[in-house]
Amino acid sequence: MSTFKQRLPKHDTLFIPFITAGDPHEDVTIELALALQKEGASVLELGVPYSDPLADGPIIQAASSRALAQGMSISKAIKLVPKMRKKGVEIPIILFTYFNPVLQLGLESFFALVQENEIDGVLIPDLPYEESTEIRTLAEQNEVAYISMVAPTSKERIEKISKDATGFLYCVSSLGVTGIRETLPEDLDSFLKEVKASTSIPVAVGFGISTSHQVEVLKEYTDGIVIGSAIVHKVEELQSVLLNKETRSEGIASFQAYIASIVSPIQKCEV
Amino acid sequence: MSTFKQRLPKHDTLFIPFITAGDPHEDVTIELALALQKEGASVLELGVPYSDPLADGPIIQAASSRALAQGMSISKAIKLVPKMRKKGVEIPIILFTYFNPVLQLGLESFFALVQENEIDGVLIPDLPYEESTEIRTLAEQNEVAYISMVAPTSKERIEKISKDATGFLYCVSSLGVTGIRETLPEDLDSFLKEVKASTSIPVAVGFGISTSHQVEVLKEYTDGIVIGSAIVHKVEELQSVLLNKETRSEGIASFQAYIASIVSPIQKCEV
Amino acid sequence: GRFGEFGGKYVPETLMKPLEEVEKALDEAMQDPAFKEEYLFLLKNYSGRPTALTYADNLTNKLGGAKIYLKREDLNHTGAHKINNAIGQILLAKRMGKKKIIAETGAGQHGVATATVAAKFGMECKVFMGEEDIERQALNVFRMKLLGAEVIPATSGTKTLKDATNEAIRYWVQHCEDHFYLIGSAIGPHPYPKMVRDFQKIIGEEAKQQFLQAEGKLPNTVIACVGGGSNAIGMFYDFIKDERVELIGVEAGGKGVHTQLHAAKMEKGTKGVIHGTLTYLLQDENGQITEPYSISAGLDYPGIGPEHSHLSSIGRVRYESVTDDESIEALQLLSKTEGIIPAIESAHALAKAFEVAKTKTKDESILICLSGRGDKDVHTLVNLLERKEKEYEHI
Amino acid sequence: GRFGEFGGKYVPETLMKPLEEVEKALDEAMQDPAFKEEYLFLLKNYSGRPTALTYADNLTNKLGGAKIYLKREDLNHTGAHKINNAIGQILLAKRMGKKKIIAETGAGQHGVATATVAAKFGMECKVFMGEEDIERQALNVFRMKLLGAEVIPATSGTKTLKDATNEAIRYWVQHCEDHFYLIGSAIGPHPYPKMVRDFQKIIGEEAKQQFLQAEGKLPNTVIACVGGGSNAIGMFYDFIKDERVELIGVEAGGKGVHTQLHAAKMEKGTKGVIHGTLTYLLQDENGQITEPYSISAGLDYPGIGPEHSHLSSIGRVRYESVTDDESIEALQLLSKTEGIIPAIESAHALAKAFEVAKTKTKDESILICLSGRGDKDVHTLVNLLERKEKEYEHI
Repeated sequence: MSTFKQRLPKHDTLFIPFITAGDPHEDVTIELALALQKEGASVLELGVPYSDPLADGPIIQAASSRALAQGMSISKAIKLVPKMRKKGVEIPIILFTYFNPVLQLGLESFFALVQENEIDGVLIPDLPYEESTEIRTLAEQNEVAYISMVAPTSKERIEKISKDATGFLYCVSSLGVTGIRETLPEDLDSFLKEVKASTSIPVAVGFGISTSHQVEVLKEYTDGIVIGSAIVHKVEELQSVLLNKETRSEGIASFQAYIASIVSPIQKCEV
Repeated sequence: MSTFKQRLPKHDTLFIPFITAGDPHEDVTIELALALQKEGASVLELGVPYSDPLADGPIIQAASSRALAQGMSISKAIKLVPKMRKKGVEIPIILFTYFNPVLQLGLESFFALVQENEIDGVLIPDLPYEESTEIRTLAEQNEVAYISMVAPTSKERIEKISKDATGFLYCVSSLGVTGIRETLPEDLDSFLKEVKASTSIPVAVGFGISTSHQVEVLKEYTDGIVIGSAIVHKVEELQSVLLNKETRSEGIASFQAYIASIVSPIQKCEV
Repeated sequence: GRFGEFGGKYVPETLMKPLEEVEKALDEAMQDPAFKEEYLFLLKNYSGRPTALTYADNLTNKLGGAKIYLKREDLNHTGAHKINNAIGQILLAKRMGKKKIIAETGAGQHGVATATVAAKFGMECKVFMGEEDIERQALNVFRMKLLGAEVIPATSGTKTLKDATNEAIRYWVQHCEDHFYLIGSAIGPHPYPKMVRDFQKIIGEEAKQQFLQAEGKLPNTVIACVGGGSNAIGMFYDFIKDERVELIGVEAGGKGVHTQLHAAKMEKGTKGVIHGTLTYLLQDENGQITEPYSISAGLDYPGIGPEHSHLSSIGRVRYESVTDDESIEALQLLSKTEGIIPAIESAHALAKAFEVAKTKTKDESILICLSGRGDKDVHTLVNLLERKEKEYEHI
Repeated sequence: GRFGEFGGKYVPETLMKPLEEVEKALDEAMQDPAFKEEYLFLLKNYSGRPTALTYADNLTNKLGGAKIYLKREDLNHTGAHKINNAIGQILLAKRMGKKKIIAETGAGQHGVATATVAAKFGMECKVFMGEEDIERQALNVFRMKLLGAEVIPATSGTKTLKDATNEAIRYWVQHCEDHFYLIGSAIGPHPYPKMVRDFQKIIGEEAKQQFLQAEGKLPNTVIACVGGGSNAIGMFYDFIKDERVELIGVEAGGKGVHTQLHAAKMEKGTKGVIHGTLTYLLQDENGQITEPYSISAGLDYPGIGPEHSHLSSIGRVRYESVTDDESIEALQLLSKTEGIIPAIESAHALAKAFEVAKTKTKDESILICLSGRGDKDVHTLVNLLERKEKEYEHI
C-alpha cells in the first residue's frame, strides 16, 4: 500500500495546494509547506522548476525562473522533502515535475530518490497515459502514487486513465495551462460527474481556481481542489518579505491569512 | 556651296575649339568665341547643352549642367550666333548638339533656324550615318555642312561615311567619350592616314587633345585638331572671374594665354 | 532595326561597330539550335522555369468578376523576370568571346541578375548604379558585391537610373572592344530592344500554354506593368497575333498624371531619343529629358521600349496608368488574399487588373504578369505604411 | 508514434485528443487521392514545384573533386522548403474544418510560410515569435503582417524560438478545439515529425528523379543542414533505402563545438524530451534545456527531429557540424562561383559538401539540399562582413 494513502488526512474535501520548490528560496518553501498544512492542506504539490514548463501559465513560469535562478534542481527539490518532514509536514507530498528532468536522472534512480526521501506521489504533466507505462510500473514497485490527469478533451480516454490511476485523479478544469481564471467552464459539473463515476479514488479539480467562491461551488462536485497559480502569485507578492529572515514570519502570517480566505468553504476538521 | 567653305580660313592646320553655349553665361560665350578666333581658331564648335550627353566625359557634362542651370536651350544657342557675328566672329560656326533637342524642334524648323542664324554646320554626335539620311538631305538643301564622325572602330564604315561627309571629317582619336587624355593611341597615325586617303575634305582629329605637345605631334597627320574638354575645363576654372563683369576682361586674357600655349605649334597665319 | 517608326540606333559612331557585332552574333545565335538549347537548359535547371501559373481563386471570388491568373515570374532565381534576359545575353557574350560585362541598374534587380549570371559564367562584372540608388538600395548593392560584381556609382545628373545608363554607355564606348553591355530592359539601340524581347518572350509563350491547359481557351485580357517594358513585351509578344486578346500595359502614374510626379510615358510623354532609341519619353519643350517619378524603382525610367511605342501607335496594346496609392492597395490585397507579396512594379499591373476584373463576367479571365516578388520592397513599404499610419493619427 | 526509441507524445493530457484527431485526419487524408492531388496541385501551381536541380559546374571545376548538384528549394514561393509543409498542413487543417492557425517561428521563415498559406486559404493566423527575434527580424515580421497574420511576441524565457514554441503550444492547449497548430519542423509530438516528413519528402523524391535523369545513377552522397531537420528528412527520406548512398546531416557548430556556443545536438547533446518528443537535445545535467547558438537563426533550436536521432542511432545518417565561419565562407564561395546566394542554414550543408567533394573523384557526385535563399540573411551578412573588415583593419 502506498504511503500516499497512509498519509492522506481524512478531509471531507481535499485541499491540494501547489508551490514551486525554491521560490523564492528553499528555506521559505519549507515554511510555506508547513503553513499550508496548518491551513488544512490535505496534499502538497511540490513543483520542480523547469526551463520549458509547457503546461504552465505565466505565474508558475515566473516562479520556475526565480527558483532556477536560485539554483533549484530536481534532486534538490526531492531532498527538500525530508527537511519538511523534519519540520512537521505530515501530509502526502506529490512531486510535480516535467518529464525531462526525470529522464536525466534515469527512471530507476529517480524512484530510488523519491522513495528514499519520503515522497508520496509523482505528477508528470507532460507524460500522458500512453507514454507512462514504464513509470507507472516503477511507481507501483516503489509504492509511490502516480497521479494521472484527465482533461475536458479526454472523453473516451477517461476510462482507461481512471482505471490505472492511483493517489487521486487530477481533473483539469478547462482547456489551457495553469493560471488564474475569472470564470470556470459552465459544463464543468457534468465533466466532474463523469470522472467521478469512472473511479473509486478521490477526484480533484485544478487549473484556474483562485477564489473562495469557486471553492464553495466546486466542493459539491469534487473530492478535492488543487490551487496553484493563486498561491504562487501570493508568494511572488510576498517575495521580499519572505526572503528577509527578519520579516519572514510576518510574511508567512500574511500567506496563511490569504490561504485561509480562499479555502474558508472547506472545513478543516477531519470527517 | 555651303557657307562653311566660304568662311573657312586658309590655315595650314585647322584649330577647332569647342565651347558650351551658356557656360557659364551666354555673354561670356560670345566673348570666348571672339577670343578663340583671336588665337587662331579656324572653326568654332558651339555645344548645345544636353541633359544626357552620351558622348561626353565629365568635363563637358558639367559644362552642360551649368549652362542648363542658366536656362540655355537649343534655340537660345542658335540665336547666340548672330550676336557672335555682330561682335566680329567670322570663322565657321558648327552647332554641336545631341539629336533629341533637334527632334523636338522638328528637323525642318531646326534647319530654318540654323540657316537664318548664320550657322555653317551641324554636328550630331549620336546620329550615326545610317540614321542621318534625312538630316543630310536637309543640310544640303539648306547649304549647311553636316559634319560626320569616324571612330577607330569604324573600319569598313569609313568609306561610306567619308563619301557623304561635308565640311570636315571628324576623327575620334580613340575609343571613349570626350575628355582629357594623357596619351593618345599609338596607332592613331595609321588610322588618320586611312581616313585622309578616303576623302578630299579636311580631316580633323578630336577627343582627348589637351597639350601643345599632342598638337605638335598630331599636326603631321591631320588637317585639323579639335580641342574641347581642355578648353571647357579652363572655362570652368575661370568661371567666377568670367561671370563677374568687372574681372571678365582679365579672365578672357588668361583664357587667351592658355589657348595660345596649347596651339603654339600651329602657325596663326594663313597659308 | 525599327518597330514601325520607333527604335533605331542613336549612338556615337564608336558604338556602331560593336552594335553590328552584337546584331550579327545574335542573328547567328538565334539560328543555332545549340544556343537555344543552352538558353532553355539554364532557364530550366538554373532559374527554375517554367514558372508557375497560379489561379487566384480567393481574389477572383472576392472581386466577383473575371477569373484572375498570375504568371509567376517572381518564382525565378533572383526573384524576377530579369534573369531570363540576363541568361540569354550572357550566353551571347560568351559566344562572342567577351569576358567582361557591363550593366546599369536602378533598384538593383537587373544588377543582381547580371551579377548572378556573370558569377555563373566566371565573368568580370561592373554594374553602374546611381549614387542615390546605391544608398536607397543598400541590400541589393551588397548582394551584387557578394556575387562578385563591382558596383560603380553614377555621380552625374540626377544620380539615378537614367544617369547610371548614361555612365554605362559611356564606359562601353570606351571599352567596347572587350566588354559586353548587358542591357536590362527592352530599351537602348538596336538590336537590344529586339534581343531583350526575344529573351523575355518565353514568359508569354509559357503562360499561353499553361493557360490553355487550365482553361481550354485564351484569356480575354493580358496585363503587365511597363517601365522600360521588358516583362510586358515578354508577356505580350506571343499574344499579339491573337487579335481577340486585349493587351494592357500599365505605367506608373506616381502621384497622378495631372501632377509632375509620374512615369507615364505613353500618356504624358512625347516622341524623342533616349539611350539610343526613338520612342516615347518624358522631356521638356527643349528636348531635355526630365526625371520621372514612381514609388516603384523599377518603373521610374523616363523612356519606354520602342516596340511598346509601336504597339501603342498601331492600337494593338492599350497603355494606362496606375498611381502609387492604387498599386500599394493592390499589393496589400494580393498579399492578404493570396499569400503572394508582389513587387511594387507588378502591383501596378495588379491594380489595373482588379479594376478591369470587376467589369467582366465570371466566364472571362485575365492573365497578369507578376514580374517580381515584393521582398525587395519591404523596406519601402515599412516606411510608407508607417508614414500613412502617422498621417492617419494626425487627422 | 516512434522512430525506434525516439519520438512519442510528451504533452499535457489536454492535447492528447487534438493530437489523435490530427493523426486520424492525417491517416485518412494520406489515403485520399483527392488530398494528395490538391497538395501536388498547389506545390506545382502555387509554389512552383518541381524546384530545379542545378549542376554547379563552376564550383565543381574549382574544387576539382566530386560533381556538385544543388536541389533548389530556394526557388520555392517564399524562398525555402518551408512552404511544402505549410501547404500540406493547411490542407489538413481545412479538411478538419479548422479556420484558425497557430505557428511558431524563429527567424520568421516558417512564420512567413504559414502566414502565406493562411492567406491563401482565408484562415486566421497567429504566429508566435520571440520578442528578441521580432526585433532582429523586423522585415519578416512586416511580411507576416502584410500577409494578414498576427505576430504574437513570446516574452518568456530567452525570448527566442524555443520560447515561441512553448507559447504556441500553451496557446494551442487553450484553443485546441478550433485551432490547428502548424508546426514548422520535423519536431513536436507525434504525428508532427512524421507529418512534416511526409510533406517534405517530395524534396528527395524529386531530386532523385532529376539526378537519375542528369547522371543516370544515384549520387554518392546526399547532404543537408539540420536544425529541427525538416529539409534534411525531406531530402534524405527517399534515399534511406538506397544503402549505398551516403547521407550526411550538418548541424550548426556555431563558434565551435568545443565552446558553449553551438547547436550541435547530435555531437554534444543527450537524449531528452523537448516540445513533446523524445530526441537528442542540448540540456544541462539537471535536464534543463539550454539555449543553443548559431549564426543561422534557422539552426539554433535546442532539439533535433526524433527521426534524425533514430537515423543516427542505426547508423544510416552521419551527423557532423560546421562552424559559423565555415558556413559564411561557403556562402561567399557559392555566391561568387555560381551566382546563387544561399541561406546561411543551407550554407552549412554546402560547407560540409565542399569539404567532402575535395576528397572524392570526378566520377563521384554529391547532392546538396539548398534549403533556402539567402536574401533574408543579407542584413546579418552586412553586419558580419563589415565587422570582419574592421577587425582586419585593427590587425
